[in-house]
Amino acid sequence: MDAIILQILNGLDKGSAYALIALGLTLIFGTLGVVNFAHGALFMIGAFCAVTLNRLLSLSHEVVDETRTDFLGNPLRVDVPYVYEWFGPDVGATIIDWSVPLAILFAIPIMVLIGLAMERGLIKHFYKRPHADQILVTFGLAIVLQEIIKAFYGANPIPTPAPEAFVGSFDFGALIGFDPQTIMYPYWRLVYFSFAILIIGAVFAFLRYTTFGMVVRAGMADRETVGLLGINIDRRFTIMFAIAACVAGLAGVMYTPILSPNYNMGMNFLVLSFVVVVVGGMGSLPGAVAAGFLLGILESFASRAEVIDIIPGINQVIIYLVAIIVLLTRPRGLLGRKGVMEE
Amino acid sequence: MSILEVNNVNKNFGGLKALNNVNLQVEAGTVHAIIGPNGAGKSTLLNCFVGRLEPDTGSVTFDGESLLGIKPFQINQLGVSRVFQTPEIFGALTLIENVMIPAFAKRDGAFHMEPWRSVGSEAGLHEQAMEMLSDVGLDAKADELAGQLSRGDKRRLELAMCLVQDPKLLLLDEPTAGMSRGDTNNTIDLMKRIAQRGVTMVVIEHDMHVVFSLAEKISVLAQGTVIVEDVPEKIKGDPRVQDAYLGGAHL
Amino acid sequence: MLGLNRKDSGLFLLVICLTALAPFLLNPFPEGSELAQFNAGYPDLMQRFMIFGIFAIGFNILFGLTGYLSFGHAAFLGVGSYAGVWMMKLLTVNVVPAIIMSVIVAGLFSLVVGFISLRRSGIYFSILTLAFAQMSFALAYSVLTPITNGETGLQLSLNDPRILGISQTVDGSIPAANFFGIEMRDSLELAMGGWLFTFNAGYYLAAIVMLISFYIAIRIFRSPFGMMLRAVKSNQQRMSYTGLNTRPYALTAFVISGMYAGLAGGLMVAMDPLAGAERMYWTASGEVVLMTILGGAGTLLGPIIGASAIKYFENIFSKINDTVLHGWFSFMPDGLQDFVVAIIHPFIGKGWHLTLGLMFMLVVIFLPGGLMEGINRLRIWFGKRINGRQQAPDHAPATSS
Amino acid sequence: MSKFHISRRGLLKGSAVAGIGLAAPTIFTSKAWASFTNEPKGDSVTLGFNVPQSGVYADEGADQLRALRLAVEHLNGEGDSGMMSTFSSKALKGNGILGKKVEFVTGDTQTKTDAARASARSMIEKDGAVMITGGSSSGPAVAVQALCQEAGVIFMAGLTHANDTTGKDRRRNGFRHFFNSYMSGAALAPVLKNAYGADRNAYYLTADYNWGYTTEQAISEATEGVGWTTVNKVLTPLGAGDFSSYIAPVLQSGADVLVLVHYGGDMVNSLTNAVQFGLRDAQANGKNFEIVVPLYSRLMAKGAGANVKGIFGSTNWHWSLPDEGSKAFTRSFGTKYGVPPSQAAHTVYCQALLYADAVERSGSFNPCGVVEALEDFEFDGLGNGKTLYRAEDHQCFKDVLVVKGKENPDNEFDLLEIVENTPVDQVTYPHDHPQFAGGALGACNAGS
Repeated sequence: MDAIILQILNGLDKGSAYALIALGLTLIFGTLGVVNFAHGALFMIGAFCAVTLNRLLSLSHEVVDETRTDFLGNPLRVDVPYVYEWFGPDVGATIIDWSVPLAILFAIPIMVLIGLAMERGLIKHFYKRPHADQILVTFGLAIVLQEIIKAFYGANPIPTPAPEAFVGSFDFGALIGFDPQTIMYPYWRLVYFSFAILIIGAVFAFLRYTTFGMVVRAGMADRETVGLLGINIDRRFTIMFAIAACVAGLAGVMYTPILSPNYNMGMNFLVLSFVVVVVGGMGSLPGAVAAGFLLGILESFASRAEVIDIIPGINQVIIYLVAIIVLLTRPRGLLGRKGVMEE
Repeated sequence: MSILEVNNVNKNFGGLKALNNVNLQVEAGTVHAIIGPNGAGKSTLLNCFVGRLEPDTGSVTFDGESLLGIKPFQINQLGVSRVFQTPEIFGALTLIENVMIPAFAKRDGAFHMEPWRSVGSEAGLHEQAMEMLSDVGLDAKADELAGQLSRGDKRRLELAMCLVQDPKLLLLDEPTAGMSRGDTNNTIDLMKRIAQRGVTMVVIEHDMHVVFSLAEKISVLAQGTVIVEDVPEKIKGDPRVQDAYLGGAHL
Repeated sequence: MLGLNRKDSGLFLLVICLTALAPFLLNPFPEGSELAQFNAGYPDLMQRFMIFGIFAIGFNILFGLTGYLSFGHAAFLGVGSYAGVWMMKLLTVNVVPAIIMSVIVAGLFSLVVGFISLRRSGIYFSILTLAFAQMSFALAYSVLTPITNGETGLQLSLNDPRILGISQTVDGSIPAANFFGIEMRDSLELAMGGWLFTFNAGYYLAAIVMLISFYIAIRIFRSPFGMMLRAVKSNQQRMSYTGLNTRPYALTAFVISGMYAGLAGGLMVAMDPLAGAERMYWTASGEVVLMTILGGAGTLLGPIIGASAIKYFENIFSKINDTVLHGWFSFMPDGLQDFVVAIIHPFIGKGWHLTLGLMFMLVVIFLPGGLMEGINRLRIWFGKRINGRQQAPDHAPATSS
Repeated sequence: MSKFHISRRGLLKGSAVAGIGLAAPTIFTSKAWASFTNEPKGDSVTLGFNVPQSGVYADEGADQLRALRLAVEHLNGEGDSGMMSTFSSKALKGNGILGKKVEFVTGDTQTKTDAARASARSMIEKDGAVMITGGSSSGPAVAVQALCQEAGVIFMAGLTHANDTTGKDRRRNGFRHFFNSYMSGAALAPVLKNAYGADRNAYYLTADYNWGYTTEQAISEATEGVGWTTVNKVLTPLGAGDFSSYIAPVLQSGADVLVLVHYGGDMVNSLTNAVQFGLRDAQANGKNFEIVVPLYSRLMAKGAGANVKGIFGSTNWHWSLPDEGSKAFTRSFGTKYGVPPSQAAHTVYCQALLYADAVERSGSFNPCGVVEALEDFEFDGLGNGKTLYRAEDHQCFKDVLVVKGKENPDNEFDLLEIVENTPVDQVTYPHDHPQFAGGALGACNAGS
């Protein structure tokens, strides 16, 4: 029993990331009808927003420390961050320590700007083009974004730890009456899961309770009619794209303590996120979220040693296997609508 | 002798009864029109003939064979061709290719693969297709892409695609909808010529001018049921028909 | 010629000439000159042009004609490669049985995958093929290591139990892949002035196979069957109401393209007897999609051009390092030289992916029909310039050739 | 005036040659123009540096390129000559190799076997390279090694740690300076026993590919040899990203040591995950829970940040080694590039020097001569103490470093501290040891 709870918990945070990326993907697809292969890159850029802020906050000037030596035996030049001088070492250290949560504020404007620029500058011209062209051009963009990040940050993962306060894990098992130390769950993953729920909730509430959201939903159902009503649906869709970019970016920001970001992380998530979107049903927001968590949890279960012993390699293929089964039994995914993306 | 027999066909969509015990006999070699107000179930009925929909109960037989439980392409291979309300053509192909494809389907069956044969060597079929195009007045555009045609031209092309198969039964779903008066008259002439060849036709049509110039028998469908079936002269004065249409106008 | 019409014969002859003369055409710069960096006339790359040309031609039969976008075709290439290496390990190092086996195994595998995946269309089909290919990759990389040798890749060894042949040569080497005695790595070299041209046996075998594949593709394009495949792309609904069963048409196209992929895989191991799992990874499937679209999907020549363009980039641009760059601009004053190198550097050498990405974007944005569209536009433009006043410009649409 | 000659890469035999010969009987001479593949004819010789420039190991590849550039400088007599001054063999004179100026071409392996081979083939076929070196993982290394064997050039392996490279996939034309999985196990086991005791239960998370298998086998056999028990071995997919679902069950398994058989990004992530799940602070079986990382790399340790502190592993070389060779190399590299060299950089630098030296000693670039010169060659002064290139499997035998993550680093490069310099005898094994069985070197191949 405790093992089951443990694997469900472990599936949640990966599922959260899948769900957030898939949510943005399906939002873009549903509103704009565009298959965005650059969405994984947006997730990656979000993660690098956190890295960048961390670097910005740690901007330093060199002070020569005569007492110590560097690897060549010269006097060591120590980097002293400017924030230490402005706010004192203690406050300064805390600010740098909290750079990942702070990066949320930093990432929002950046992701919105990138989203707007992408939509206006590129995606807009591809509404009427075949999906294959959309895939190709966004894939090209993803490569370009990736390479730019690689040129600045290198290819190795960059550690971006969570604030000191969230380091370590809490004993979830003891909380619900199991033996101590059986179900441990890191604090940051709890934060990530809560954050994901919050974002998902906010997106749904936004779509459900604002006029803006209602128009967008109507547009997703029938773009032409809404256009005929004299509503400038394009403007709203542009904003939706920015929101989707923002969701992916924030998912990336908060994921950095779990997975040290490298330039390639977006591609790894992209393919799986597409599978998630399709399993959930193209254009279905609840489908994307449900499928994200479902696949995250299934993947977690498939990686139990006991399961691998029975079916070797199942942990490698579980997501794809589930995708095939779902698509063959439910032609349009779990919650998909008829006629979407079948031409 | 009736070539198409429809017996007690029922079809429900959720709670809505789209077809309610429909019975219909189409005599071979005649033009049979189905008319009725919007939402009467005309297109639903037609869809049950070509395998697009499966009736909940009842039977549809064509030339003694049941049309239920088999796929659209099998129904076509039995000799049933259909013209759609919105033209269904191969937009990315040229007109001549559009007409040659059904000709191949007629000659070679539902699946045939001889990749070493070239289209260019099929002079006979090509000629047949060109004739058909000139029949519908599109021969001048034979090498243009079908997707670029006007709506009226597309419809005529679709008709040519059906006719080249020399079908035993031709189903037409509002063949003149959206056409100008002149085009409509041309189409009526064309269909008369087709009828003279002995092709059985089932026509769904709103334009009474078309219906009364062509049909030898008319079934009136209202709320999923055939309320009257008779020769055109009798239909014109039937109070039930007027009722149905007036009722339909309110819908 | 060979049952082709005049235009197709001309095209085919052109391709024959280009492939036959490739060792000259691809080595335009003399050895040792600064520009020799851009020469592509060495066996490995020329073989790759042919092999990936075949892969893309086959993919185009599926995607270009029927419009089904498979994201898993690399799996067939990979499976074909493994089958080929196993034939060479177990039967003979003659490449013919290996290539035949590759085609058969890839064909069977594509039949299974296609039969299941074609139950869905659109992106659902794409995801199904992607899922199959990713599963193949993941399993080949890990669990199936006894068959595939996992990450290292399956290769020949000194103790292969070769039934028709020897495990090792007298001097203790692994026998080389050959075509009835002609070793694939044998080359003739021709030095003329500063130029060096290499005529490689493997390349010419690959070229002949590519030409046959290309010829078959032309025949398919021009056949009623090919017309049916284009009909599948255009309007499946109309097709079935016209009495045509769309599923077997799509499945046949899928299997044919799968066999082309297997052929490419078989040739790959014939040229270089090693099969790695990465060639089944989804990016490899994506690459053939890119090749086809870059060149021009649905055109005959496009896929070959696209395949060659991408392979040229991958192999030539990635090798330009900053030492080379400094060499090029050594005539400049130091500061300027550093500046120019710094500007160009991100785009070449280790940054070649960046250039590739930009190139995709530019082509898709400005040439939706791929490079073939660019070529056709140029042809029309030149045609106008040449014909000039003598005759009215030819307004016939640039039909795909 | 044109000059024609028969391929230096192999003669077309039989009828094909006859056919072409008839067509143009005068243009071919039968003179054996070259006696081996890519024999350098001019006043320079070209080496091929085949390193990952894209993909997850791109940074290691970049570091290797730096070291190789440095090696070329030193060989050509530029710069401060680095380890050439400490190298026990004095055959190299700083005037290139055999008086020929050393030039190089670079290529991108992309850490894929196919791409690595394509890149190596183009170096051999297009650029005329006589030796290929570089690389940062075993799959490509084995593949390129086999290619070089077929083509008749020398392969000086870069960073490749799997046993197979000099085990079942060994080749006569290929040489490995880097240590291997077996040596990691042999060096680590005694240190682990001393630090954590003989009564330990180990849980393995293993990267699901060849290197993972051989390393897991090597470590588990070695630790079982000192009394440890293996509780479980779980294979994890390459690039899994988040390892939490593999790590979470560890604490319930009854294990008290977790061995992470991961390298590169996977190592960074799995270690980070393990620390996040509190494994390092946990208690199991009444003992402190411990984590072991068999193969360490400083570049990777940097990625894992503070998580590496106190964690044991092995490494081929570290810049803080006190011997003269290491100091010279670190000084030379650090002065030029501002950062200390990584083990990946060190091993390819050594390989380049060893190759050049072997050519000098044999007096020819002929690969068969080079092979002879390298086999059973004993040397010193390249940072790892006295080293032997064993003839039977072309593996270098030298001391192995056991390191652990430093608690209080002095600077950003000072991440690992050397715990023990395991003497070579302790890590030596017979060349037909079961972990290396099934391979044969075959004959050397000089090409044409």
